[in-house]
Amino acid sequence: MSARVGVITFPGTLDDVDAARAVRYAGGEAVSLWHRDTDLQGVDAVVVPGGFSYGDYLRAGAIAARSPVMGPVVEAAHRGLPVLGICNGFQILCEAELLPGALVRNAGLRFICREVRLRVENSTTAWTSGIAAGAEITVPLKSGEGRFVADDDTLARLEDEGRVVFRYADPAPNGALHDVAGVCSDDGRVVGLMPHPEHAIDPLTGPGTDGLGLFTSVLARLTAAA
Amino acid sequence: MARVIVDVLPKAEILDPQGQAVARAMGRLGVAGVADVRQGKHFVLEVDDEVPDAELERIAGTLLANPVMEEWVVRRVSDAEATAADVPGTHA
Amino acid sequence: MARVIVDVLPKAEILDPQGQAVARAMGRLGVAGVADVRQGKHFVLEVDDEVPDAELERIAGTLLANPVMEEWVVRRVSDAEATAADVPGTHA
Amino acid sequence: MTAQAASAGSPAPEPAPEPADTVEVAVATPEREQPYAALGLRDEEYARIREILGRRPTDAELAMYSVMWSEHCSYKSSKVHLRRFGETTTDEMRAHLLAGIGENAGVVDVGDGWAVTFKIESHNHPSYVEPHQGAATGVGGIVRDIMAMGARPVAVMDGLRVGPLDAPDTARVLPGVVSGVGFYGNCLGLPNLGGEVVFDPTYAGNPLVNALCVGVLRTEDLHLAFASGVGNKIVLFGARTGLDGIGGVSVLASETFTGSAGGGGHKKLPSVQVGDPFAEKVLIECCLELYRDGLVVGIQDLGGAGLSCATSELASAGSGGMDVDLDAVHLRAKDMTPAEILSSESQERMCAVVTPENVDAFMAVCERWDVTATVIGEVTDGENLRITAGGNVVVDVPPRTVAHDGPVYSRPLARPDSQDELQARTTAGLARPSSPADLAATIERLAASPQLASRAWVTEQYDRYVRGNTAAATPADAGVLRLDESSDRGIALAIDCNARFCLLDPREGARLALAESVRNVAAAGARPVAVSDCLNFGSPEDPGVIWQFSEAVDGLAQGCVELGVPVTGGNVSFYNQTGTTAILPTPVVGVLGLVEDVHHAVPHGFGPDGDAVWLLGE
Ligand SMILES: Nc1ncnc2c1ncn2[C@@H]1O[C@H](COP(=O)(O)OP(=O)(O)O)[C@@H](O)[C@H]1O
Repeated sequence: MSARVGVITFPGTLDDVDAARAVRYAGGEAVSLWHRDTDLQGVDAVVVPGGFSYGDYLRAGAIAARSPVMGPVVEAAHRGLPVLGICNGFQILCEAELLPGALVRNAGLRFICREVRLRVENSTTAWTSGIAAGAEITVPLKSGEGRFVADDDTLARLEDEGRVVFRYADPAPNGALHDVAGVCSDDGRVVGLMPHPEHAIDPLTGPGTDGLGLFTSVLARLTAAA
Repeated sequence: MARVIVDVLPKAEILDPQGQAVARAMGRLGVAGVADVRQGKHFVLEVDDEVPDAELERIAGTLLANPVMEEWVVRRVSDAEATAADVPGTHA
Repeated sequence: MARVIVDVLPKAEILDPQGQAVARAMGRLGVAGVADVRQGKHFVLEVDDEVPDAELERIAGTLLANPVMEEWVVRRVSDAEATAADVPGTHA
Repeated sequence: MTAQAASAGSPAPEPAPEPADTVEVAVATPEREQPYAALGLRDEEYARIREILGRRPTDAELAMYSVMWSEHCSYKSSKVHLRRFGETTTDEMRAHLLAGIGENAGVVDVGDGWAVTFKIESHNHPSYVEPHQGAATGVGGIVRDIMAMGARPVAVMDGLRVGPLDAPDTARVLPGVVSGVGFYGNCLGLPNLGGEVVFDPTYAGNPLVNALCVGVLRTEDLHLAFASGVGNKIVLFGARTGLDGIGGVSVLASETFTGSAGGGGHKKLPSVQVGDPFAEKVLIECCLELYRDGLVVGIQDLGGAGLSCATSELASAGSGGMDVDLDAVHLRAKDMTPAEILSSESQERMCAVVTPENVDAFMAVCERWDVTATVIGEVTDGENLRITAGGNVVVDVPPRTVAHDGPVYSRPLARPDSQDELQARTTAGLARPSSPADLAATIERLAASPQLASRAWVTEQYDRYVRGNTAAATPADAGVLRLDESSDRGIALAIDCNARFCLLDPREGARLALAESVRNVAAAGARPVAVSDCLNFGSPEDPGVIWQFSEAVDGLAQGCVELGVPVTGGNVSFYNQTGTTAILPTPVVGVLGLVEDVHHAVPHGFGPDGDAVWLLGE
């Protein structure tokens, strides 16, 4: 039986169809979860997809992080459920304090849609275990509030503990500190990144298939554990 | 050096989707008693003492606010006030 | 009903590109004497009189500001002050 | 230090509004003077309204007629010309059309039960006043047009024309417009497939923002706007109604309010409309769920002319009459008059016709998406559109007279005398580069020209990946989109216009715009099947401009016959001028093409090493 991966839809979520497609392409079953749900339907992992939940009003991710479905997500994440936050999903996970730091307005003050190269710095997380450490992947970045910031202590801790999972291979286009594109929780099961691996799963519609690795990684681990 | 605060708000007659979204979020989060929210911008400027009020007004009305959609207030704050209240402190 | 103002600013150690962009624009426009600009958010809430200060702090620190990167100040404004200054008027 | 603040903070007490002008009052006071001229109606148009009604119109009726009979809504100066598109379209060209000119947008049958609908619209003036919000709400408006066809909006494109890059105001207009298009489209999750950025001095005081939206639907979901079925309910849903865009109608208020012009009795009117793309995104998903569940009989978007347009068009397209109660409308501003409610152009609203037994289910879907919805009326067996407020009848009109039987003008047209001189100025006398160094300098100048430079600064602000169906976007000549993951079928889209050609010869220029757009679509490997246009011109009261317009329509119609693709819809924008100087005649042409298999669409640029390069044509 293939693993079941929940994909959450908040009002204003946009990339839920893409995330669900990526799960399917990787061989999993995508289960849609609704922001008002208080039950995760027994899924084996959760993707919090990109978009503009609640219009990004107030702060990107701030309102969604406080919606009903996030209660059980936070709880399950603390018990080890693999969770991936992409773009707005990353912002939501930071606002929900599942991941450290915050994502603020791009240094150039403009929305950036561009294909970027990322270096995979940690290939032991739930979502990168199938990718070779140091590998470079190309995926689209598309965000206006994608600059990762954290205080010096937090940054130092993230670096020391190898929790910077993805780094922009070229200088961060959004001014992210330490060129951080994605980070993980201390157990490596919750991962968030600004660029969009789910848009790089088919050469027809994206830069290639580099993004698929995140989804196959988690599914391989889930089926191995089952 | 003087500290000058410029607060900018969308004009009352203009739709403020951000403020409305925040107000609705409060309701969902079980925050009671907040009837309305409006969201604008807050600028803190460090300004030479010589800069006249008229110049501050001009800066506010041409650079900080969009007069087509926004209203604003300019105020100089004294040093005492600045440290007491207008230098935001983190409140736990 | 009371009017409550919450001003939110990025923490001093966090790069504030919006404030810097404004500061640079001033230079280009020949505005002299402004040494520094920081940009944050300005919220105006209409709140029931019963809502206690602690609750307002909670709203500010858990929803309106993100303690990871922002600082904030909450203040109640009296009616008089509200009309005199905090209801921005358009300045020509 | 802020002297004005104190006075602004203590507004003069508002005088209570007088009771609304009702039909009863109108009958009793036939002589009351009405500010019809200030509302843009001519003497004979006002007389015509009185003749239709057999009495003077109420304020609310006058507001409705004036907005619906405006150039923008009634096409009164362009109708006689636009007819030629329909007249020249053959049955063969029409073979794949499920809906054509006259609907919100043309709909093309693309096979396997799929249909595609697309349209271009302008939002020129608002984008000059407030570039970001103007462009944003322009995107919002065209997207609602597409939703009203029963389709899921799937992509946008934008054609932008501004003053020279170094003109002082371009630094305000262009970045604002681009951020507005991006802000709204990105937030809706609509990939941007391409567009244009053109610089010319005539656009310096009058930029053009033309937005295209394309939608996909199952043929059985085609929802045409109509309100048949006695007892069916009229539901207004989406954003609340505010004072947006009712500047013109405020003259009615100043008549009935005691305050004199500029006095304390005036409401503050917003000078710009603010877009709320989040509200629109939610509205899209809500509408799609309503369509899927079969809960909608007819639907209409609220754009320019707001409820005036939606109610009169729904009613006149149906078989019966309609009753509407304005007291049920959710308002954002206090004390709005019936005329103001009917004319409000608040964004992100839709109006649906729903059978009584489906109202509860309809409301449940709206609740699921946190969309405000209210029943504001119902279809009656009468003939008139009757609107009440505060229990009084304020509108009682035959709806067709508002929506369709507006004035039609054959404006005088004349080829400008200057045209000969313009055409005589050929390139023959221009200096040619005479040395390799000259040639190099010329190439450098061309490469550095804003007209030809990379558009990455613009296109990097637009999401082109969202929803995962974009097979080609910038820098391709045409965007290519897979219709649905379950099939390989796709569409290609391009928009083009060289307005300098159109100035030299509007007829040939329009044909060339069509030809370029068709070529771009064909070069992507698609079969061109339909055209939508956005005709941007100066004042129709200028005989030279109307001549340009007429020529351009002829050229486009002729080209469409030659190429066998029909015009399925579009938009006319007149009065684009700074002072008395009109913009270049700018008939922007969008072409839709079909791709059997997106995997075989032809990519942009050279292929692998060793491929032969062929030049086709003369
Ligand atoms: N306003 C715009 N919005 C979206 N895409 C645009 C816009 N302007 C230009 N583009 C895209 O940038 C690319 C280059 O545009 P342009 O220089 O006009 O190309 P060409 O001259 O080949 O038509 C094209 O893919 C075009 O669709």
